[in-house]
Amino acid sequence: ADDLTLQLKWVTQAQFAGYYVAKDKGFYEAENLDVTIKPGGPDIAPVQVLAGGGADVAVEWMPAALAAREKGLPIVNIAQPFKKSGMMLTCLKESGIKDPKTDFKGKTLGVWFSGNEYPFLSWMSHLGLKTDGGADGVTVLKQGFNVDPLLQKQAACISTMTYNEYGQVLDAGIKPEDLVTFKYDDQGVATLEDGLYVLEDKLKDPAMEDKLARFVRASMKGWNYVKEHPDEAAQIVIDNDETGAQTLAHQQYMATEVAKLLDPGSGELDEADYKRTVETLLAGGSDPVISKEPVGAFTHAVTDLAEKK
Amino acid sequence: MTGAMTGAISILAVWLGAMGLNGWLARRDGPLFAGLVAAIFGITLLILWEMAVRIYQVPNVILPAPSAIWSAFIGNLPILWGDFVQTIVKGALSGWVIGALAATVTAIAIDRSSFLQRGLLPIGNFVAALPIVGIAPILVMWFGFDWQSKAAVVVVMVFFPILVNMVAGLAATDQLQRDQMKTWNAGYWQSLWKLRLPAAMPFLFNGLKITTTLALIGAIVAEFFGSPTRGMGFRISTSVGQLNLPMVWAEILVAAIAGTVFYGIVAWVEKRVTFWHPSQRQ
Amino acid sequence: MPSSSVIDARNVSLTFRTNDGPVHALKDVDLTIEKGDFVSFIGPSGCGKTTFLRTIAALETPTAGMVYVNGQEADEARKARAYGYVFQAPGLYPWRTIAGNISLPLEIMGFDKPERQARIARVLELVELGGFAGKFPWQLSGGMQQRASIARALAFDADILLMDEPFGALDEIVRDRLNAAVLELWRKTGKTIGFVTHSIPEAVYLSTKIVVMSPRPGRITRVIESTLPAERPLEIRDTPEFIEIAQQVREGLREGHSYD
Amino acid sequence: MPSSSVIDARNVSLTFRTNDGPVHALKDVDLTIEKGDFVSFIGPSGCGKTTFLRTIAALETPTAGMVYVNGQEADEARKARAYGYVFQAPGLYPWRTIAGNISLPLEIMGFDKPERQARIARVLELVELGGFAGKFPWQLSGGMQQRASIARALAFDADILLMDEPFGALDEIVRDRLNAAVLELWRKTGKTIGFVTHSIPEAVYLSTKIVVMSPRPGRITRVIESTLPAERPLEIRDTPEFIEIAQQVREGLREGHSYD
Amino acid sequence: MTDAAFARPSARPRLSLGAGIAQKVLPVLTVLGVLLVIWYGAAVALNAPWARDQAARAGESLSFPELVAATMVQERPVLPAPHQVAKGLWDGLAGQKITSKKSLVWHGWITLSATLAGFAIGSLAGIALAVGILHNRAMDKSVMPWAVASQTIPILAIAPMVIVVFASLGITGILPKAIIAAWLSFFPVLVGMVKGLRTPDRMQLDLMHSWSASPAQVFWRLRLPSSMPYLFTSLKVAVAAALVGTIVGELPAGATAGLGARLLSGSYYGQTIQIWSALFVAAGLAGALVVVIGAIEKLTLRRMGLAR
Ligand SMILES: Nc1ncnc2c1ncn2[C@@H]1O[C@H](COP(=O)(O)OP(=O)(O)OP(=O)(O)O)[C@@H](O)[C@H]1O
Ligand SMILES: Nc1ncnc2c1ncn2[C@@H]1O[C@H](COP(=O)(O)OP(=O)(O)OP(=O)(O)O)[C@@H](O)[C@H]1O
Ligand SMILES: Cc1ncc(C[n+]2csc(CCO)c2C)c(N)n1
Ligand SMILES: [Mg+2]
Ligand SMILES: [Mg+2]
Repeated sequence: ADDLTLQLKWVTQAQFAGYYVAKDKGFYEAENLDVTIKPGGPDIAPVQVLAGGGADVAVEWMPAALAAREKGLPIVNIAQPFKKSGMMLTCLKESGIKDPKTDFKGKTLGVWFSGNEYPFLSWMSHLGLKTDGGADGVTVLKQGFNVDPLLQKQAACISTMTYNEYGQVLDAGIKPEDLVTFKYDDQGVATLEDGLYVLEDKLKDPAMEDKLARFVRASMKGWNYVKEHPDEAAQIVIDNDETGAQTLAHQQYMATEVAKLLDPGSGELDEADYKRTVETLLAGGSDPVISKEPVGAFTHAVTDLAEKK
Repeated sequence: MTGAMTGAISILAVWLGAMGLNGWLARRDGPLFAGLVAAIFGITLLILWEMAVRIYQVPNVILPAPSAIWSAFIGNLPILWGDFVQTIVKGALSGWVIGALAATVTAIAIDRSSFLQRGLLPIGNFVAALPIVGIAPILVMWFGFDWQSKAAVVVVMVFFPILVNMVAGLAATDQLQRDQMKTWNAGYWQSLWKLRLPAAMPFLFNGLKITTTLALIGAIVAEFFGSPTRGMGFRISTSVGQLNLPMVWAEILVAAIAGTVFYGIVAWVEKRVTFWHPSQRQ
Repeated sequence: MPSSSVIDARNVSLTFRTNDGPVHALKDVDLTIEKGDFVSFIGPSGCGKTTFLRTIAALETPTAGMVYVNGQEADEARKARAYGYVFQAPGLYPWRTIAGNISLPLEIMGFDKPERQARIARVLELVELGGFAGKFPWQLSGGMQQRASIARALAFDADILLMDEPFGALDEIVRDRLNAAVLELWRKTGKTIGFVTHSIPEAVYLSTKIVVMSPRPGRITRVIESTLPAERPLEIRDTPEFIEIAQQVREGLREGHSYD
Repeated sequence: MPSSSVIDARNVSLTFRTNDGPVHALKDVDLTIEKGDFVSFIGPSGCGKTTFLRTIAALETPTAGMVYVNGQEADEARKARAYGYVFQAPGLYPWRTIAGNISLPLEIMGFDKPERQARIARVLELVELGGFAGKFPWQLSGGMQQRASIARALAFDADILLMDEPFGALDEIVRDRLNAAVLELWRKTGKTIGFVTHSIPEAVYLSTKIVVMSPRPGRITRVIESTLPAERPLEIRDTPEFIEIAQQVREGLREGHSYD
Repeated sequence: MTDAAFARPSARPRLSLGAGIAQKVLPVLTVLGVLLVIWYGAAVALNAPWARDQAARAGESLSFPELVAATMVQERPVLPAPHQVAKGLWDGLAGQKITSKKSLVWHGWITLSATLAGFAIGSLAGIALAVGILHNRAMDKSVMPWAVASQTIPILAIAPMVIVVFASLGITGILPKAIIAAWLSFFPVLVGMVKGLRTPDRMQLDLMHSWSASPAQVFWRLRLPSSMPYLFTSLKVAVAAALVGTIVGELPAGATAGLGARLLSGSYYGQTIQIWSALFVAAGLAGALVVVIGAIEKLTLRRMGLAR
């Protein structure tokens, strides 16, 4: 079988259920692939791992990928299983925030950094809010790994994913009616999240291209399975979690929520979504995430090939 | 002959040349030469690094060349300065001072009472051995996002090494000296102040020197677990995410310079304070 | 019941436990020393002189018997700072200059600064180390270190002075002068002095009472009372009386060595 | 050009730099010692005896002048393990037993185990420490430590023996016996010995040559050749010849002390 | 040192074995008791705001006993109460098969093995460098500043890169973690040993010199023995550092297994009890390692006749 290594963006969780299912259910094997899945972590930059040769394919968010491309690292999107953005800002109702346009000023907001801050920064520049802590802007906190800042009221709002941190906030005992949420999707600043990326020169090799096509095909099969059997998928994730820290309930929640973001098709990148992402990122005001329209940042070649057979 | 081979050979040649020069220089005397030897050693490493990056075309996002790091350093001085103040001056230094004082006082308390010695030391060992990566999130939760939580992490980190050294140091007097104190019927505080503390100084400084660098690491690492949008740890993790590796290394450079200076100052003070110790008299 | 003597050792025994069996350093030692006595201890190396002096100073606790000093238990007397002690090794603190070393017990006993300086100057003069106040111990010769440590014990003027071979490392001439100085001090101040030495003439010249010890286990074999007058010029050493006492001491010592 | 003498010091000066100015420990010292000489150094405390002995042993480097040992530079001779050295303080290693301490130089010089054990037993007997092989230094009295350190220097049988006040802490009787033993050793083996002492009788009794030194700066004021025969019973100390030489030494010493 | 040879421990009677143990355990228990009380107090104080908030959201108000009770049983407390941690520990240590991924024994073992490997590499490197500094003037003058600089590199920042670089060289598993552990632990040993090896005083060195001992002999027979007190204090600091290094190395290693991964994943999901349990196991490991080294120290020093 052909070896292939996949670098995840984050730790083993249902966010990546499609890949674990494909591996566990033998979808990869059926495509004559032997896939190694490497979990990520807070300080793993998946594209860096790609550049270092530690993996063949990486799961990454598009803003970070495009930024890396502009830095001179030629990575290319080969498939985009996630169609919708799951990111949102979750605020306590008692903070009095109702409308982003007027109420953020002077508030403390929790944000993920390490390459995940781009969507937030674009949004703020859309709103015309400064992020340097001055009185006429917002105070930004580098948010740690969890939702504590909200629970401890160290921040008025924190970044959450619909499928993960939001659930944790609810789990912690806060009722949805005590919360106000702003989805990036609804604010018109959505950027594409978990896509599959490879180094550009890999695509030049037809054998590799074929291997990638088989990989994408099997992965999408996995994702479709997740959509239909979220609970089973959650169990598979639990089985693959070496830390033994995940709880089945939370992974089931996550699998269900993730399913809502999926593009059920071939995994082909929708150019309109891509355009919207690029525009959002380019419109970053004085400090845009990327400064010029990227070229060749994605390809349909792999998904096309995957659909052929 | 392949490019890689010639590359390896030229790198080796530079290394051997520099080390030869150093060996020769080291045999001369004088502080000037001492500085020179250290400098040549470092410069050689930098040249080798630059050569390796260029010859093997290491991608910038894996390992940037020293020249790229230097230009990032020069180009971002105001940011670097702000980060330095936030992390090192506010976080590391204040935490180190508090931690060192706390450890010294605890060591004395432990030493004073054999009950505490038998009760606190094992538990102290245990508590102080809590790894920072574990306590940092908790301390951030308790002390907030700003530098106070970083200082708290530093306190916990430097406490144990200084405590261990100080306890050993307080026990480092010899019987004759203690007998003398006894014949003068020196009070506890007198013999502490006039005999045990001076005798403990070489050990204390051992601990202080080790912890200078620990303090920096602690303050920087704690920022990974939540911070305002400035500070060296914040900048490093953000820049890694942005694949701005030269900036990462510029921050590391700042840390290295600060750490070396910090260590140097402590070592200098040690020389003044423990001038009488045989290790300083050679 | 404690007596009125300054030092009263009753049936003192002391056994050290070591990795290869017990060492009986002292066995049934009885001795009284009256106020103003100058007592020398003499005996073969390893016979227990240092141990006995340490026991008087409450630095060792006897395994049997009792020592009273000034009518109190020895440890009480130590706490009352009843004595100055010169150890067999100089034991100077390396981080203090010579003056600083002499100053140390004075600081501990709460003398004020001018007083300390006056005393330091005086005792340094006495042991002929005038110019060395500012030197560190490792910059002094062995004999000079020994003298510095004597100066330290003299500086705070205790009523009892215990000295363990204080002049061992000194040349004859300095030694003569220091002998005379100690004798002078003793006569003027009426101190009680316990003095370990290996020199028979020194013991005879200085003492009112010479205690001869023998080893394994350490015990007192003879106590020789000196008949010499309190006023003793150096020439006294050539008188028949002196030579007679010295002869007694020598005999006592021989007996002690008889075990081999 | 090095001479054929065993030790040849030419114009040796040595100045220590200290925190408060230079100390001139030796100034223009000239001395030759022939093979088989037994040379004693005597002089007031702090006059530079130890420093001079250390210079001969290449433990100090003179600031001016040269020392030749066995026709080589002193440091070469040191490397050739030309001498055994007894320091003024015992300097035993606290983590080794007495036997272990004596064994140390033997190990370093590569003696095999049975040989080491034989030598250790022999020298311990010589210094009368037979039963103490297994004890640690701090379990011995001061004098016993000093004897152990002498045993250590004797164990490896160097041709030159440098001893810095080896018998300072010993009682007269042991001292007499050890004096006799050293003399015996010297006569039998023809070693060259440099010996620092403060005792005039000891110097006269042992030496073929007595070097009297005076302090600040340390220099040699007299060199007295002994006319006593090589064979010296203890009673020789009562002969007029002996007393005459002792008198000369005493005068030399007085001169040295004349500075004050 | 010169005078140390004259020093003598006085003849003080030894304690009987039983009394000795009682003397050891009692103080520990007392201090533990005090700590527990403080801990419970802190747990109540820190967890109270959340309990009050929850009650307020539900429109209730809590009496003090109710409040205390509420602070003891939260699922994600700010500070878990001791019995919660104890339960977490018990579940993790004894409640699982030790091969289970939920077993703290399993994670602890993974961390311990990397720690020991790193500690061994690190302390050997530290000693080797110290020896080099002692015997080679070029090293004496050049190594120390760079060793210091090396320690100021924030290891957590470059650990991912180290792992990436090693992975691209095909080195995975325990070794990268062990190297990070070694990186942190060599420094205390280096500093301590440089000091310790320079501790012998002039007379002791002169003796060696007078015997024309080779540098190796001076090292083995004088410098090394007299550096022992320094060595052991350094080693104690170094094992603790090695453990920290391993845990740091486990974070970016893809957070798969080990106490570090456990801590981190506990963090992601705000499971304070899991964090604290892992933390206690880690601290227990470090504590045990320190105790083991302490015991070796006692044994060695006693055999050397140096222990008092
Ligand atoms: N390391 C040193 N630094 C500074 N001065 C020193 C040092 N060693 C010795 N001296 C000085 O050199 C002089 C000679 O010292 P040395 O030890 O040779 O005397 P000595 O004749 O052996 O005396 P003693 O009989 O008391 O042992 C003294 O004044 C001493 O203070
Ligand atoms: N701490 C100790 N542990 C074991 N034995 C000891 C200890 N201290 C002394 N001894 C032993 O006790 C005996 C008496 O020792 P002490 O020091 O009193 O002799 P000393 O008469 O002062 O001899 P010197 O004239 O040589 O100084 C010796 O045999 C010695 O070995
Ligand atoms: C410190 C830190 N926190 C969050 C993220 C962002 N992130 C990456 S994947 C993912 C999915 C859901 O958990 C999220 C939120 C990060 N990179 N680093
Ligand atoms: Mg004695
Ligand atoms: Mg001398």
